Amino acid sequence: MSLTDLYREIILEHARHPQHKGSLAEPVSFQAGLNNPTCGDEVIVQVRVGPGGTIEEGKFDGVGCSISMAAASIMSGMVAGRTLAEAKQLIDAYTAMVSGKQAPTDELAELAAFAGVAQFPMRVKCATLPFHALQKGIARYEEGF
Amino acid sequence: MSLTDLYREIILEHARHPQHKGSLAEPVSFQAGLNNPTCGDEVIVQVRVGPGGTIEEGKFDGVGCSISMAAASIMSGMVAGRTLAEAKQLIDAYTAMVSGKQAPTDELAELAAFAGVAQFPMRVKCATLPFHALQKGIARYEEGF
Amino acid sequence: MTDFTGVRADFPLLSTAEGRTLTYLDSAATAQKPEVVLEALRHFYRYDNANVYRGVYGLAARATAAFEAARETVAAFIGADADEVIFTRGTTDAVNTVAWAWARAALGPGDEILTSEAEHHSNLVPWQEAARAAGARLRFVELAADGSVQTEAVLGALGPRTRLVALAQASNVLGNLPLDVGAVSRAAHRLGAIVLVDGAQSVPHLPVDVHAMEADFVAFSGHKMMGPTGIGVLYGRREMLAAMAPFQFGGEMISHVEAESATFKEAPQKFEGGTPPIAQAIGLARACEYLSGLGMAEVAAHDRRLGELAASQLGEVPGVTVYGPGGARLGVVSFNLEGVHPHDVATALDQQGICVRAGHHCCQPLMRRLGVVATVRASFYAYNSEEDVEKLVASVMSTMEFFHHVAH
Amino acid sequence: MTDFTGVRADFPLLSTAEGRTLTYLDSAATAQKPEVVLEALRHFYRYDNANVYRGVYGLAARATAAFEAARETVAAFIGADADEVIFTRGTTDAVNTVAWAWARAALGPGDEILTSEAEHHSNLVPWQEAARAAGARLRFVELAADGSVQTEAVLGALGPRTRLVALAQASNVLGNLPLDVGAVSRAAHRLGAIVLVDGAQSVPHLPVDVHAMEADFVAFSGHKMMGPTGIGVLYGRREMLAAMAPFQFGGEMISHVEAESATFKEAPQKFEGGTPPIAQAIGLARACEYLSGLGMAEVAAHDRRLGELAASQLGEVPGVTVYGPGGARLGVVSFNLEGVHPHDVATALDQQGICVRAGHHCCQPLMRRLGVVATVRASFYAYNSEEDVEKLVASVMSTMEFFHHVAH
Ligand SMILES: Cc1ncc(COP(=O)(O)O)c(C=O)c1O
Ligand SMILES: Cc1ncc(COP(=O)(O)O)c(C=O)c1O
Repeated sequence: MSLTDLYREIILEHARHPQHKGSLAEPVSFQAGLNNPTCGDEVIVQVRVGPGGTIEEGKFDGVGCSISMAAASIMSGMVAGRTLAEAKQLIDAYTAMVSGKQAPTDELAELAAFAGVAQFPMRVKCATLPFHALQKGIARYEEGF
Repeated sequence: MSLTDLYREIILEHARHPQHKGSLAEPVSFQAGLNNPTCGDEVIVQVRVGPGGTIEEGKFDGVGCSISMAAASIMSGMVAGRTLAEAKQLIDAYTAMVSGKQAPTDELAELAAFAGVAQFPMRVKCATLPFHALQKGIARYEEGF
Repeated sequence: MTDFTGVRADFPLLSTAEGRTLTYLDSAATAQKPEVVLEALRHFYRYDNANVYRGVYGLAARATAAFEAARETVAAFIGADADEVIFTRGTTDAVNTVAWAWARAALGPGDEILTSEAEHHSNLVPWQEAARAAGARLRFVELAADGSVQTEAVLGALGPRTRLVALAQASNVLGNLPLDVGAVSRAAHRLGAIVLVDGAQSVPHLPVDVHAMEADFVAFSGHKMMGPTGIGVLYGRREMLAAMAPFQFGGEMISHVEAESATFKEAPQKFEGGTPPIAQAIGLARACEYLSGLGMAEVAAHDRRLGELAASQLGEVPGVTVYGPGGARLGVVSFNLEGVHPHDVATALDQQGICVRAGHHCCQPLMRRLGVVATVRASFYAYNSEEDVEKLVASVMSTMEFFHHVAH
Repeated sequence: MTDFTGVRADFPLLSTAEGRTLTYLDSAATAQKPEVVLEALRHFYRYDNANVYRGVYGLAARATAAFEAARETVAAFIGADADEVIFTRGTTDAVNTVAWAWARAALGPGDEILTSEAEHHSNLVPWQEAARAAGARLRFVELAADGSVQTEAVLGALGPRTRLVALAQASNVLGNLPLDVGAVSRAAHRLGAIVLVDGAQSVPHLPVDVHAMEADFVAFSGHKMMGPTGIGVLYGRREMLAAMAPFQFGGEMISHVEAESATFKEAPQKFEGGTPPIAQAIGLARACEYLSGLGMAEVAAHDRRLGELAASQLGEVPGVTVYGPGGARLGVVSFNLEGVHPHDVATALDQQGICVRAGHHCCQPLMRRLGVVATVRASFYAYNSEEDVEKLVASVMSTMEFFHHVAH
């Protein structure tokens, strides 16, 4: 187990140069924020859902470690074009992978870079923070507010 | 160390047939009560001090184990005829003996029967209860109320 | 069927050279610890010691995982979910937490707390104080002739103003059969009251399922169930914990802090201010596993059998009064010898290697109801045997002889 | 002069095969335990385990004697009398005890609590809550440029409405030199205010004499001073403890109980409701003896030397910011690497066997004052050496390289 198992090139790249960062232009269908009180990481996810129930665009904002910022960056890009159901499936697959319950699946694509997190239990929260924010947002949106 | 080291014949005798038990006839110079919350033992000591500062009579009342009751019985008899200073000296010598700090002295007379208490640390409180009550009474009396 | 013959050998204090001469009959005060618990403590300090939750490094991850696994184990032991298990210092701390954090906020004038005069002081005095602070009223379940709290009497005493029922599931003095907490909870809930169970004597000795019995709070101590000192549990029903304000402020219970205000995490962290008793939680979990290994139904049957044997045999000794119920009972037996003070009895038994408790057992009101100042109490656990009962009974007889013979 | 070379070997976690690869630099969170402490715990459970105060039998007498001897040892370690030492669960519990039992009763509208934004949450949030409950006001000492609380600033901030000063003697983040508690106490007392000292970081690392520094209350934790988890101390000046109402009701703190009311014992029992952390008190006493054996003045000098070495060497690494004072300091060093999040630093250091803390260290207001979200913190104790500092500095440099090299 070495540092590069966790900090894959692509993760460090996204952490340094995050994509989809900032405020989403209106209309915003939902947004949700989460923080990790232990380290002060904060992330807000904003999503626009199109007429067919497909996510048109996702953005995030926040501060945090390389892991949480890179995860937010990659996730925000990947949700575009997925239905909410597919996004939830992505969240589940990713969460299962980083907590070591499941090997990376094809569907995870770039997110497979986070597989090494499973060997760093105290960093699982960092890796899942943006995904849990997204999950919270979807749940609220589906409950209808 | 056997049970008879603690429960000397004279202790059991006094416990069964306590002397100087009950209420002292007026005038009572001072009285003081103490209890041991752990076992519920209670003892009240009443003393009449004569004109010359000598104790004329002591009595006790209360409920408790053989050790505390026998100690109260013997103590109440022994204080009569002693000055308050002598009574305090008796208390000190007795307390030192039962807590194992000092061998029995002549002055302790019958109280020497309690020497075995030193080997039963959890019973030292029983053996000293009436003496501490007497001590409290003398202190209050000397403070003038 | 668990064979209890070998159990004693698992307990270092009882199986060393000196320990072999001991008949330890004071488990209701505190239990002895099996080697596996001592080893769990030692292992934690030797291999995994770090503070929990806060560290990123591997050692801290191990400590955190061990601590949270301990919470899961303890929760499973009582049929709870992990987030309903709050680690406290002990039963007293757990009861006081509810008295401070819930009762003082939730109760007001006219509200009633139903408790009993047979309670341990730790489940009585906190309510006296909380009632006084809140302007609420204490009401007492009528005790049975033997001093015990009977389920029927509790059901009869519930009233429209009852807001809290605070009772022990099992007495630490009488050994009467346990309260039917399920029946009490259901009746109390219908009236809008909640139920706090003092489980100090039940969780160590009986199979307890907090969800099945529908209790709102259950308090118990680690040290009475073969675990370390310095730890106990407050089980709280999820909704109760969510509604209740925190009570110990600082450390990991905190979410966000400004200079003038703060927000808090969810239960269980919300109620665990400061560094928790980490090693002790791990030790307690190991004790739960040990007890589960014996089987709690078997432990209960074993303890009861010894209690019943002791009660019936002591009852036959002339001059001995046994308190509590006549027939079926738990493994706690209080008694007195005519004309001999309990302290003298305990000292005499100690000289014969028998450890029993003498005193009011933190139940002064119950002592008054029994018309005594104190009692002698023998209490049994998995490491005790019929031989221990025989020794007790024989020594009680010789003690009686000693005091009566010598004294006459 | 104590030679600290051999100290590490006294600590099992640091000297087993796996432990030898560890550079443990998180003692401000929790300290490692010497073998003698583990052995004291084990010995108690194996040979002396019984509940305290209540038993007549020999085992209970031994347990009680060991527990009370532990209180004497801990008292002597801080220059207190035994009846001024209350065993709690830890610092947080100790501070909250004063916040509930003293502050809520003694303070009222217009009264002021003087504290600081550099406090650990455990010495801030309890006062936020108590102030709110009592209608009192929090006031904050102006922090120095480096974020620290300076004695002069405290003296200047005392006012006629100040009733309580609640400050840490030593910071868990900055490593600045300790507060002059004696000067603060004397000034506070002249104004009729009392002083509570958060000693969580000072008692483990500095010679502390509570009588000499005239504090009213001092709170500290066992686990940070090589003792077990699950125990801490509230030192209270005798007069304060006598005047303060009890807080945890039940067990040995009680004198007499009626159904509706109760009376209580004197301190320290008055504040120790329920079965106390017996084994932990004995373990803590052993830790005090161990530290006294090293000599607290020597421990302080050793920790300071390592702290100063680390601060100055880290300060020279390009891109590293060290917080706290520039020159003389204690053995706690917080720092950050430019462009690398503290969590990433801690993970990287962990990969090199170095255990450091990353986060807000339960000091969110202080983090805001420092203008950071979090810091990395290395903290030193008697088992650390210059070699540990060298490793830390070298690993910080390679971490910087890793993140900057790979990322570009
Ligand atoms: C300065 C300070 N105060 C209080 C605490 C809280 O101590 P505990 O978690 O042991 O209650 C700590 C430890 O984290 C500390 O460093
Ligand atoms: C029925 C009951 N409740 C409460 C307690 C208090 O437990 P602890 O002293 O562990 O807080 C005890 C133990 O003495 C008990 O037997």
